[in-house]
Amino acid sequence: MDFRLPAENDPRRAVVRKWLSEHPKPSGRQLAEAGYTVPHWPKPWGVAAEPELQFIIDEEMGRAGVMPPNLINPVAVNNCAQTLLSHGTDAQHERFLMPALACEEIWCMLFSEPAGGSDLAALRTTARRDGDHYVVKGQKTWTSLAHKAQIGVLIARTDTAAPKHAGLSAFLMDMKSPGVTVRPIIDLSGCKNEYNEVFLDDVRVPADRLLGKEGEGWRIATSQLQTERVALSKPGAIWGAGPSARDLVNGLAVSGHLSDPVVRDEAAKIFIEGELLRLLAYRALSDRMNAKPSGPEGAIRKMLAAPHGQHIVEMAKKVQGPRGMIAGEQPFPSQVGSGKGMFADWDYAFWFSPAVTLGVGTQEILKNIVAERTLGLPRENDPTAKLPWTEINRAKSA
Amino acid sequence: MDFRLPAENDPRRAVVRKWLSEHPKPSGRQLAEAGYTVPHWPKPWGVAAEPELQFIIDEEMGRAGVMPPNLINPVAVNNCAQTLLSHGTDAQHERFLMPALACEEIWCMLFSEPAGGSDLAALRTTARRDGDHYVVKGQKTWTSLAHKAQIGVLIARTDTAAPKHAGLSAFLMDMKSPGVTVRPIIDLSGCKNEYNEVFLDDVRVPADRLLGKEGEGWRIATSQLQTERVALSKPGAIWGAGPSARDLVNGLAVSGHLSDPVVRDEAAKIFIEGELLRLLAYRALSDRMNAKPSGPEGAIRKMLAAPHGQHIVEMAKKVQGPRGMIAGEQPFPSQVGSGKGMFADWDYAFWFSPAVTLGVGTQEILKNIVAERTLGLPRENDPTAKLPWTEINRAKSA
Amino acid sequence: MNFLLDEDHLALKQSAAVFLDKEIVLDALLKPGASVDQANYRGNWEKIAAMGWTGITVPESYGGLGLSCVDVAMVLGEMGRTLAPSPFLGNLIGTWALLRLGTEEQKQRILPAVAAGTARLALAVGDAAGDVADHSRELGAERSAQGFLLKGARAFAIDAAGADWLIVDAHNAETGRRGFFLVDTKSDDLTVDIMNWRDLTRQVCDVRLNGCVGEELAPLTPADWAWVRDRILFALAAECAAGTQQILSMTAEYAKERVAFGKPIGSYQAIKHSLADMLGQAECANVAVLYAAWALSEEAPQASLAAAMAKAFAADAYVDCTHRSIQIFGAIGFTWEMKNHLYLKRAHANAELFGNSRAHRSRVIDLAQQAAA
Amino acid sequence: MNFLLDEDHLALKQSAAVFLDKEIVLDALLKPGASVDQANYRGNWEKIAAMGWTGITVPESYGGLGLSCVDVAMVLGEMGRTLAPSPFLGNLIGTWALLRLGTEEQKQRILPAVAAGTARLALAVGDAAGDVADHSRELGAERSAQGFLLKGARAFAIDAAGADWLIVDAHNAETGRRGFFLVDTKSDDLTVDIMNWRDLTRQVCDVRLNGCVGEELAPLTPADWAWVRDRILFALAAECAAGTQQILSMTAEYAKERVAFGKPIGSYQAIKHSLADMLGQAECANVAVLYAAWALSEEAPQASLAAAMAKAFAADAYVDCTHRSIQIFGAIGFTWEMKNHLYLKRAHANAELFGNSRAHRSRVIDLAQQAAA
Repeated sequence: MDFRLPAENDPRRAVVRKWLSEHPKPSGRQLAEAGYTVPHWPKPWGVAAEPELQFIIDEEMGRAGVMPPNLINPVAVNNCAQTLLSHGTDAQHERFLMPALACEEIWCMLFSEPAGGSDLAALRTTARRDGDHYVVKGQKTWTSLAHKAQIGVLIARTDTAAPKHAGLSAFLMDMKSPGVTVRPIIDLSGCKNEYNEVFLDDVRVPADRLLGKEGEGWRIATSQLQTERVALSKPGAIWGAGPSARDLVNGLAVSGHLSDPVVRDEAAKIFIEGELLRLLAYRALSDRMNAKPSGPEGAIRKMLAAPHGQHIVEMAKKVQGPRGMIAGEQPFPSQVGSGKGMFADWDYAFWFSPAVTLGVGTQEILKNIVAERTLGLPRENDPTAKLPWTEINRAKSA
Repeated sequence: MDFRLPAENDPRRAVVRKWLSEHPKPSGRQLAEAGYTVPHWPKPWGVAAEPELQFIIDEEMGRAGVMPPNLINPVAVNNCAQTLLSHGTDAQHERFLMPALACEEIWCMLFSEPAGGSDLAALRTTARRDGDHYVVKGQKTWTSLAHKAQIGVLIARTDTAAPKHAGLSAFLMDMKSPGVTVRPIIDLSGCKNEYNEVFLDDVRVPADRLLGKEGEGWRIATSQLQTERVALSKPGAIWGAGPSARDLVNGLAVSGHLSDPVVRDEAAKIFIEGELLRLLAYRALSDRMNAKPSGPEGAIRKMLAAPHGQHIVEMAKKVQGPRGMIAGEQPFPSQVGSGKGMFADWDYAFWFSPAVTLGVGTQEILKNIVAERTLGLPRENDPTAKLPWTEINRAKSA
Repeated sequence: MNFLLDEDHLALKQSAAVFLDKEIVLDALLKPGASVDQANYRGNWEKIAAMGWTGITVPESYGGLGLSCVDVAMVLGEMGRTLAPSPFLGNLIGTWALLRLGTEEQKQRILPAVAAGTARLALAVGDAAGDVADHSRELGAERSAQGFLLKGARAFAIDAAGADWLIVDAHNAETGRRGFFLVDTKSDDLTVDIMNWRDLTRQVCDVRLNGCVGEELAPLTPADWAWVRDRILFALAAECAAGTQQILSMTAEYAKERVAFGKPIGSYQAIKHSLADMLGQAECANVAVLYAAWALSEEAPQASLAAAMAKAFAADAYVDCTHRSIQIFGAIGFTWEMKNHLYLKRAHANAELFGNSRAHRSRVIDLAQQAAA
Repeated sequence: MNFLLDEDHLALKQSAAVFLDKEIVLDALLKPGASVDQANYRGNWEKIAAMGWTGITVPESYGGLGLSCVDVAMVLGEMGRTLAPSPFLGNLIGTWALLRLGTEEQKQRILPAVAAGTARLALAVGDAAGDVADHSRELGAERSAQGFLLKGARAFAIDAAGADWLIVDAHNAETGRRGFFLVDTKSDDLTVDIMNWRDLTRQVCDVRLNGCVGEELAPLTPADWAWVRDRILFALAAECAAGTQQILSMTAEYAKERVAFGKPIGSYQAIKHSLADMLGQAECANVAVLYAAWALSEEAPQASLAAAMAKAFAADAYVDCTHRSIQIFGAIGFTWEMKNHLYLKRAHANAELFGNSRAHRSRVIDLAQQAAA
């Protein structure tokens, strides 16, 4: 057992640094072609990097100021490219993979629907075969990056007579197709973040855009969500991004609040949680290094990380007093770091934070998953799981 | 609206004081005959007291140092006597009522069973008709006062083919009958409190001891439990008895802990909760005065009072530091009052406190009741509710 | 002893409910990009004035309704329930301040106009950090020929924009102590800006005084300020308790309708128990506010304690329940187009105004100890 | 970077588990009226000594196993899981103290006997309030012809009864500072009483010294005491983390078997979610302990921080999870005859020994700030 992270003089760093010095502002395609976009993939796509090398690549890219491709095109790089590789045809690989990894085509995931909520498989968007096309009708919501995306991974119902999980299929849909309308969702902070509603009015999707087989949609979608859960559990308050517990403690120290015993004790609890979450994240990396199956561990970390993140930003907001209710007002002097991106704004991160226990599985669903998969508790009964989908709908409207 | 409690010079006090001065150490029978045991009952049993007069009687008895009958014989006075009055025969009234109210016969309630838990109606004790007797076989647990009781209100299954709620009947069982064995339950503090296991081996109960009709057992039992819930929600930490939040604050003040800001803030939260629970209890009394139906309000107060009580004793234990782990060690100087009875011992109250969210309906069941009855949320589905009882058992053992 | 509301109170509450349900429409605030400008502050205020509530606490001798704090709780509760955007609260606070701190002449001059709805009062006592204790010297008063000249600033002044008279506290250079002053907002040496406040249903303002003239109020004792402060705390608590009850009702209704996995989400224990917890908080907040209302109406010895308890408890309950509400609504509850966030922001804002819950809890301990002694 | 345990560690853990599952029987403690006398302290200790664990941290040069804190975590974890009543912890703590604070001569004299299981050590540093900071003067040391004479008391000394040597801290009248002393328990001027401790699986003792002779240990620096203290905190945390995992497993199994309303109670969300929360705590406690074990083994700069975090987190987790366990078991879990209360009491006791979680959290803030600076 060894908790040390790869050292500064680790010889593996030299290779990465050399490449980055030769490519000071690498394009997405350069990164993808060098294998640094999905380093853990086998060649030619990646460099077959073991987790420590991945960690080194991430760190070195960060130092060189290179925006990581998995932040530019997260749905493609983190979630969907692997699925495309596993389930796609050769022609689909040829057409989609490199533009996705090179961040030349942004992807989005068309899964959640307004009526669905936690019951994702109950989705109502249909894809009806019509000659060599499918005709898609329905509405998606909470679609990250739909406003920037060229490609949408669509989950739609191709068989309405089958049980809800069985009737779904996945498609690689062109987001510029006629009939696709994207509307930003304004969250409670008043910001247009990256979420959208997507309206699908008789969108024609060529049949060769079917990903995998008809009926495999649920399996494809959920394997992607599981990847996402792991990716989302870093120590930053908002799904791994934004201020961390360390930032909070630094901020409270600089602003003089740590001398208040109540604040101090609360802050220490949050700091310890943050450190332990960091260790759990490293342990997950370590498990991958040791080729241990990952299991429901990502769900455990997200279950812990989401309220932890809320505590971080709530505590920062609380010490602001009434000034914290002024839009845009920050709790700490600007020298206190809080990462990059839109969640680096403490005030925005606070108002956004109710979402972290909602997005990508509510806290309730996560706790079910954790208890059922890790502890073997009985699964929540879903009386609609085996009904033909059409009958579920009839029961609801009755 | 008027939050004043009956004043010191309230004319109604004079009558009570006079009687108490004439009966300085009243026997149970004297209290019962004066109507002070169940003052809210009509004459001849009570004095038809409205709630304010009840409050006055309670206060004056407390001042005169008279142990209230509802603490001496709580099951009879608080829960069962009313049921006996409603459901009993004239002969049963004649035989049982006065000895119960006079505390000459202590009562207990034989309801909970080891295998039952929250699913009270699934109880397995059977009462088989045999001539002019019933023959009772089974085991009860958590029976308060069984070791002192002459009379046990037994809920047993007289019809095993009926659904679980429908097959139950209530009996007034003589606890001295052959076949009744009482064994104290030792709780985690190591104390014999007032709880017992009761083993019933072919106990013969005369048929004229049936209370109400066969099959009315569930209704009789649950109406008693509802009374109990109201009675249990006073501001003392342990089901209304023992130290209150005010005692806690006094203790923390005397012991110098209130100058610690963390303790101070926690203590203030608990103090406020305690005051609001006190107000809610008075409101319930006020509702009774105004003849408003009481509804699920008692369940709300118990839901709030149980964790409140745990917080009181946990906080006292916490400020003791490691000395609190020495058996019998008290947190505060002895001048800090904490009521009377066994729960006045802070240390014992702490170790007993896990039970307050378990007894008389677990916290989970109470929250279901509150949400379902007050907010109208859908009731928890019980798939065994309509099955014949014999089939439930078969399903379980399969 | 009678914890039930009298018929009069229930009738007042009922008429307020009917009026506000009809008049208060928040739709404009639920459009993206909306600000407090869309809240129809002025329109609502005119209708409220027509109800006669501008002088709700103004004694009848000055032309007002002369109602008690229990009555105020009825009206304010309904305003809190509907988030009614209007300067009702600011005017009410200003009225309490003038009633307790003004001279008889000042009251006779101003209160009849307030009661008639032709003049509006507001109180401005917060420093830049929102502190309302009496040691803030961010505003100073110096005696001059024209009266006291006020220089400095006050912040977090509820409904100061559009008020005709402001009551401010200032460090009186002459006495070295806190003094209260009446300022005519027509003065050129005064600017009032509406803050960029998260609670869009309320105007909270920055006030700058650049040497404008202030009229001294009556001499101040600590009990005078406590009298005003307790009423402000009660008023904020009354909004919180009613808002908590409202968000509970909205959320329970949603939980009955919204279906997941073939069942209403309200049948899942996680949701059900969270709603039960919310109900417990709502009940406690409600009784805390009524107790404070009664104690203030009666000028009972426990009035300060009751007001501090009510503000601390009800504000925390409101924050917690509005957060839970969004969790139970799920992602839709997190969008601008739903009302949930308006309640969430009101909850957070009320919790921070005039001292946070921890500060009041600390006072509760002191007050409880005094009462016990 | 490798967070997995090595084969050696896993093998040690496995052998400890097999041994303890076989040897530790708590049934006698579950009979009404049982006290720590029924815990089979002596019998268990003899078997543990036969395993060679008496000298687990004694360096090989003194005849011990010379194992690291990671190894200790394996053994202590299994002891914590099974609540194994024995003086293993007290002896381990005493050994650490002598290793760091003793002179070379003292170590050579005593440690081989400890390793061989023929002598036992214990540490006694708590004052009457359980404080282990260095300002307690309840025990004084004065130089005399025979050595230092120790007068006063120490409390909360783990496994002091039956130890052959005690290490105590005392106020050294000569230097005016804290000193550590070695005391032979055969002295007539020493009494050790087992306290009426709620945790029946452990002997925690009062020590009275009525002028008995103490042998001075090596001169002390603050870092020396910190070294010992950090290991004690880690050891208590290791018991807590393993106990948390064990109570989680017991409770999850019960929730699968116990049926209410026709379903296992583990299928109800309230129970299921509580178990998920327990699992999250168990995972965090476990990683906290392993991190502290590694940092202490490596004498890494973050060792004090890691030990403080582990004690604070794991103790709180243990208290919370043992309480939840009783709630999930229901009334039966509240009885003396079930094991739940033994875990509950161990949890509370460990949380209070050697500083409570809040005290360690306060240190965490300081240590984190120092690390960042």
